[in-house]
Amino acid sequence: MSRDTAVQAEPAGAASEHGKFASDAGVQRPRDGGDERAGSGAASEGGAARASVDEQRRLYTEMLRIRRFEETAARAYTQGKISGFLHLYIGQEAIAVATADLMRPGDRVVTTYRDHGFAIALGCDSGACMAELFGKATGLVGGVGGSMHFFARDKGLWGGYAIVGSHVPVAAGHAFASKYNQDGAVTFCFLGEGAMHIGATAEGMNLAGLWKLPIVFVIENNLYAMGTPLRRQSPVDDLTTRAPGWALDHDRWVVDDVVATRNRLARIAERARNEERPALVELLTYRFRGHSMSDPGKYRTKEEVDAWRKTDPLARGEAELRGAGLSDADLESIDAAVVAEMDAAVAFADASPPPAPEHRFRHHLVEDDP
Amino acid sequence: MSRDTAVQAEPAGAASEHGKFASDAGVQRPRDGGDERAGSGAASEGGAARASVDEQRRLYTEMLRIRRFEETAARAYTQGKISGFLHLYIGQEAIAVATADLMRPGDRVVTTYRDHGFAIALGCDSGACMAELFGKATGLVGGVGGSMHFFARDKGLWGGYAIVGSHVPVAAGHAFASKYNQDGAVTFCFLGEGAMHIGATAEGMNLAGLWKLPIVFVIENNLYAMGTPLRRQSPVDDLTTRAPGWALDHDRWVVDDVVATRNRLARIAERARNEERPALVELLTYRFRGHSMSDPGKYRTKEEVDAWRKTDPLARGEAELRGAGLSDADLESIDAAVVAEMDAAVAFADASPPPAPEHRFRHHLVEDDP
Amino acid sequence: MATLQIREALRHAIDEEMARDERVFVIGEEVGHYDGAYKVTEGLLAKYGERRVVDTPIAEAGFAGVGIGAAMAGLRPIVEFMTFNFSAVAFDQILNNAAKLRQLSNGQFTLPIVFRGPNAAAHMLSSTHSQAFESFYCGFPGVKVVSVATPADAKGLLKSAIRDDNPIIFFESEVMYSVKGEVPDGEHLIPIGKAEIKRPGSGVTVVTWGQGLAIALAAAELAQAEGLSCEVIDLRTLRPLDDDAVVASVRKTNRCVLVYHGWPYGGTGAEVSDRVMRLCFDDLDAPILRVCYEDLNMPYAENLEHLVIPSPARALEAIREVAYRQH
Amino acid sequence: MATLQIREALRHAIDEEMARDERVFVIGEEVGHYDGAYKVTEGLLAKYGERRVVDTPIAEAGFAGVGIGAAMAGLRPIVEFMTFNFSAVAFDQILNNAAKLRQLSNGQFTLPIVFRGPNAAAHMLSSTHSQAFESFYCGFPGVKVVSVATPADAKGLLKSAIRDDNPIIFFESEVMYSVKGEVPDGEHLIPIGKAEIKRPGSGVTVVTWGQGLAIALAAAELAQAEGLSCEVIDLRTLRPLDDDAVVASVRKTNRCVLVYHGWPYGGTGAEVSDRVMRLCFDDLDAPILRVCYEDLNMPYAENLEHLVIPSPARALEAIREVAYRQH
Ligand SMILES: Cc1ncc(C[n+]2csc(CCOP(=O)(O)OP(=O)(O)O)c2C)c(N)n1
Ligand SMILES: Cc1ncc(C[n+]2csc(CCOP(=O)(O)OP(=O)(O)O)c2C)c(N)n1
Ligand SMILES: [Mg+2]
Ligand SMILES: [Mg+2]
Repeated sequence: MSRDTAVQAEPAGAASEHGKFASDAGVQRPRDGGDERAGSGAASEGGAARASVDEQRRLYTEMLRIRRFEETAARAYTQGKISGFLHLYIGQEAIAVATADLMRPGDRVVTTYRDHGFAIALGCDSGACMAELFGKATGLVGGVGGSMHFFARDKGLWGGYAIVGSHVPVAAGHAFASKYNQDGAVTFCFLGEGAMHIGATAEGMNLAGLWKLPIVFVIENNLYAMGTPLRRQSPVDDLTTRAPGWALDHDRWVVDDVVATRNRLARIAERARNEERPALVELLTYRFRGHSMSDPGKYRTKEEVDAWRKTDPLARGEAELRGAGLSDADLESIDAAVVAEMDAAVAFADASPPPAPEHRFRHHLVEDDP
Repeated sequence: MSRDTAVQAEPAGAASEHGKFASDAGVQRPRDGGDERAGSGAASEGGAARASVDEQRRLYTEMLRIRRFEETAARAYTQGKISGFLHLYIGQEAIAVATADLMRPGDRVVTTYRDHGFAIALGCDSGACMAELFGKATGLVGGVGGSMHFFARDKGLWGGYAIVGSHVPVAAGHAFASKYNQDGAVTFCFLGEGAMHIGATAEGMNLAGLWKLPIVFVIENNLYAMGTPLRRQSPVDDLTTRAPGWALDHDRWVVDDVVATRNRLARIAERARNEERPALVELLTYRFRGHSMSDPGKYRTKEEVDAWRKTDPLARGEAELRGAGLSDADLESIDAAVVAEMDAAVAFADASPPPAPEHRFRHHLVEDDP
Repeated sequence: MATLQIREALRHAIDEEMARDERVFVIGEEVGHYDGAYKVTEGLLAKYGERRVVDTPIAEAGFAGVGIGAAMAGLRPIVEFMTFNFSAVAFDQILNNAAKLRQLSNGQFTLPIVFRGPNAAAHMLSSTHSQAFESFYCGFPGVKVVSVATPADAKGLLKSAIRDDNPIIFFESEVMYSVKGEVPDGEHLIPIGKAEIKRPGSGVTVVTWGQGLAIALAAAELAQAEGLSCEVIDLRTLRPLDDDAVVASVRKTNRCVLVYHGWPYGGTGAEVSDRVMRLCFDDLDAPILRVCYEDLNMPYAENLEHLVIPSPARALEAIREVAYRQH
Repeated sequence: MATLQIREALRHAIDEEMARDERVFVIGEEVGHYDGAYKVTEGLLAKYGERRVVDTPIAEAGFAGVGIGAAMAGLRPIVEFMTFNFSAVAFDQILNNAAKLRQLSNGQFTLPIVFRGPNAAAHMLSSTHSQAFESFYCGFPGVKVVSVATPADAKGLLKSAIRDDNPIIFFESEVMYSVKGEVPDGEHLIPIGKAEIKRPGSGVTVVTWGQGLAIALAAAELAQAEGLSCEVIDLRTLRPLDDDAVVASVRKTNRCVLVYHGWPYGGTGAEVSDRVMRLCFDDLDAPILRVCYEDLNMPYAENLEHLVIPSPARALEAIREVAYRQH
């Protein structure tokens, strides 16, 4: 299914009922099955069934690449090859993959410190990504940024930002420039649900709504900000209740399917691009690891984690490929290639030199550059 | 009518229809007559008719005291007796008077730099207020704060603040302390509609909603932030559309009547006090003068100003007193007393000494005090 | 040479650069329809339209961030803070985004952005509205900081700032917008990073900037009447500092006084003092003295405000002291 | 004497003061259910409950403001910033509310509030998470600023800070929370405003604070091996500065080096330098030198980070230089 194919989900902006998304029970989990509205809409629009097997395989492989990259990085972290903060994207991969797949040339992604997944999905070299984590000269940003600050302008990755919420006005600025230049680009600004309660976010969203900027704000609601569940962050469970106050289109679903998520998000993006309708989208998702490597995640029950494993889009992708006829061997060979890629990434990062000492003086001011 | 009498307006939180309040026409004006919803509700609940003549006279006199105080200050400003910024409250008096009248002992008002009206309404000595504007030792805060920073703790005035929005979390902190101490007090936090788009406001309101603090946020929507009309501040005309996102009760009306405004606000306050229901109230009002003394207000048409004069609660108060049988002479004698008070305030301020030079060292740290 | 107010000089700079480069735009509160809170941008909306003269709501972090994002995308924003006091709510945007994104992105993004507006005390605005912010913004790498005190400098340095590819913090003053002076005709650019001797002298070096200049010049005049010659150096750029200009003067005079609007603890004043101490250690005949705000929140009352803000008399005292003149 | 980690010493201070005074409460991100991002507040929620150990959303301006408002109402908040880097978004609340409301209200309101958390570089957190904020917060009146480097100081000064009726900015360090040391038993209070000689010596005065202390002590050890005796003074309180302690030492040694985590331009380091220059002008035999961060955004890569952060070797060099020792 090409990214241009019309999709049939109900209109975004009307989809959300502002209902409670069971988070008040103490255990945060996806709404009990049966309610299609709560899911990506895969079933209602035929979802994955409308993607070709090739496409499914491609998207599945992309998600798997992220997962394996993250697992590999986690291992390297415990081996002491990576330091500082390392925030893994495991469980949320479908969002980056869906976004990368629907983006048009010139579109931009702005995201948080949880940024590796976007880099991989957008086509950054996994070796350069790993080398960045290792603090090497060959890293995506030369070893000066580390995990939280991946930038790849040519791939559309306009950066990973580490002060919660502060990137939201900056992303609005990217969209402002698009409107100023009439360049037709859409900016996708990702933020955690924890970033919905800080001032910069509110300011950026109001400006986007006021100026009708070509931007889609996507909340990756993984239900926790570090150890703080949504119910201790905000008195509302449905964060799209804030959209009308800024005149933003809105939509909200559980990310259980990469194809449906892509399609539903694509339509919202095209309205932002063509109809001056910026949007706020809330994607319910889950991170299977702790907030960062130092977080044991004791604030969650095994029960809760297991409930979310059932809707893991990667597992679903695998099941669908099997359903479409792929064998164990087929899947193993996909995985083997991905694992080999990540092994090579580590080897590359290991073999790379650290930044030259003079590199620390570079890039502060333009005149610092040689 | 005592402040305890139940009022019959429709429930706050349900009253607002999030309708457009004609501001997209270029001319900002009250909704054309006939729609009671848009007004304070005076007609629907019997309004002023249910206040005794004594009470009406008292509230009218309070409003008049503020107006005359402001006019007197404006004159003193042009005479060079007052300097810095001077933001007048002319047109908005009913809000301060209504609030002061419904407050219970221990309740607090936190407001902006447009703060004289609250000081007068809360019973601060008009001489001390004028002396503050004159920068005198006898001023409300000893001449160190000036127009923008009136404080009178014993009267419930917990301050005038001059960084837009920054007082909103502080006011939430006052309410937090009330909840912590179970002191039964309500904090009334006033802000301009221009303060609804800055981060601190959003943060403070979310915290208040999250923690169910005993606070009522009151937007004094006078349609302009300096020269910027609401339509260039925000994509929504009804700012209470933001309340659901923070789980705040909400209500919204045109302030054309002091009694009705008091009654409607009182009920909201009691819910904040007794039922853990913080609220966001939007009061449509108008300032007849410029933003501050240096603003000629060229961004408004005479037409628009005239339209608002028709709903000036002070004029309405006067008309109702006449209707209740007060003569020209009665009204003139009220005014004469008020004018005399303000003349005395000026005389007091004139005669007062400037702060002692050492006073500038005081009150930074507790050990600075003698 | 035309005689212009500082406000006009600034306006001409913006106007010329907007005419020259389509990517330059102005954004801030009241910059457009209101023609600027202090009329610096007067007439620009009429000339360039809403696309390039952008009124904002009160949301300093928001519109500073929008400026930063727009700069990353290749535009050249001029962000007006109505006064720098209000930049306190945008502090994070300047510290963590404007000053860092070029380095964090390893040079992938460049941020040609100017943050400008009036700074420090005006007249009787009390403590939240009377603060000098250069000491905060000079304190970290990744930005340049400019402070202007004459119409010619205002125009020449603002034009250079707009053309500079780095984030620039550009300080003006409410009470100086109407100050008049000659401004060279035609293309007038002053390089960032160069101090200027505003009054040559031989006895005491007086280093100053911004609102300090008028005080320093007045004090120099008073000193001259007492037979004490002062060399007044206007730093103009506060980061990077023009060490050479200051050092050359102090090597000659062996004495140094600083005169500026701002708090005494740390900041730009202490930095200049430290550098002079270090670079001219063997040349100094007296301790370096700083004449600035008293270490107090600015009071509203006029008599108190006058005591807190440095005066020519206080500057003269310091000049006498470093020259070991008793009076 | 008990041997405690700094994190434990801080926790004991908070615990004792919460037990002593019902008005004391803790507020911040992850302070309660998560037991503190760095476990300083571990166990306090269990002991004192949600009323007095308050988890917040990510809203530093919001909860700093709530703390300020609560303090005005008579409570005694301890506001934790997960790290001081995140206080950048609350800068206005500290500058314009915490530091000013007592004076603006002419003493009607008093603000007994502590803002605390780790400060400056930890390890490989790159530029937005490796900043030393004391230079910003020391720069204005209305607050006191404390920085602790040992368990005993951590406990004694935090207890004093909580009992102090003024707004206090209290700096700790991520990389020092596990540092152990002896802490006196029983009621242990250290007065705010007093520096301490952490190593007596005679040849060079080394002034330091916070993470600088370990570097300074290591450098003093290296210098001793070369026959150079250093007196290491830990300022502990950065505002107000204990001039007397520093001056007394420099009058004796005639030489001064500063060692600290923080940028070189301005700030606390330049302020100390300026005061020593002024107050010990005739005593100084060499320029005062400062050993601190290079004037750069902190890079992630370990080798680069090591170059930017001051090391004992760099401190030793400066010590040699002020002692005019060639190597
Ligand atoms: C202003 C600010 N405050 C605190 C932090 C520390 N911090 C980093 S990530 C995080 C949690 C963010 O949660 P959320 O927005 O939900 O994103 P997630 O990590 O779940 O993807 C916190 C508190 C920060 N980086 N910036
Ligand atoms: C953070 C901040 N930005 C800008 C200003 C300058 N300023 C003072 S009042 C004002 C307009 C406020 O409008 P509104 O909130 O509607 O209140 P009103 O004056 O109409 O009562 C502005 C822009 C300020 N004081 N603080
Ligand atoms: Mg989250
Ligand atoms: Mg207004």
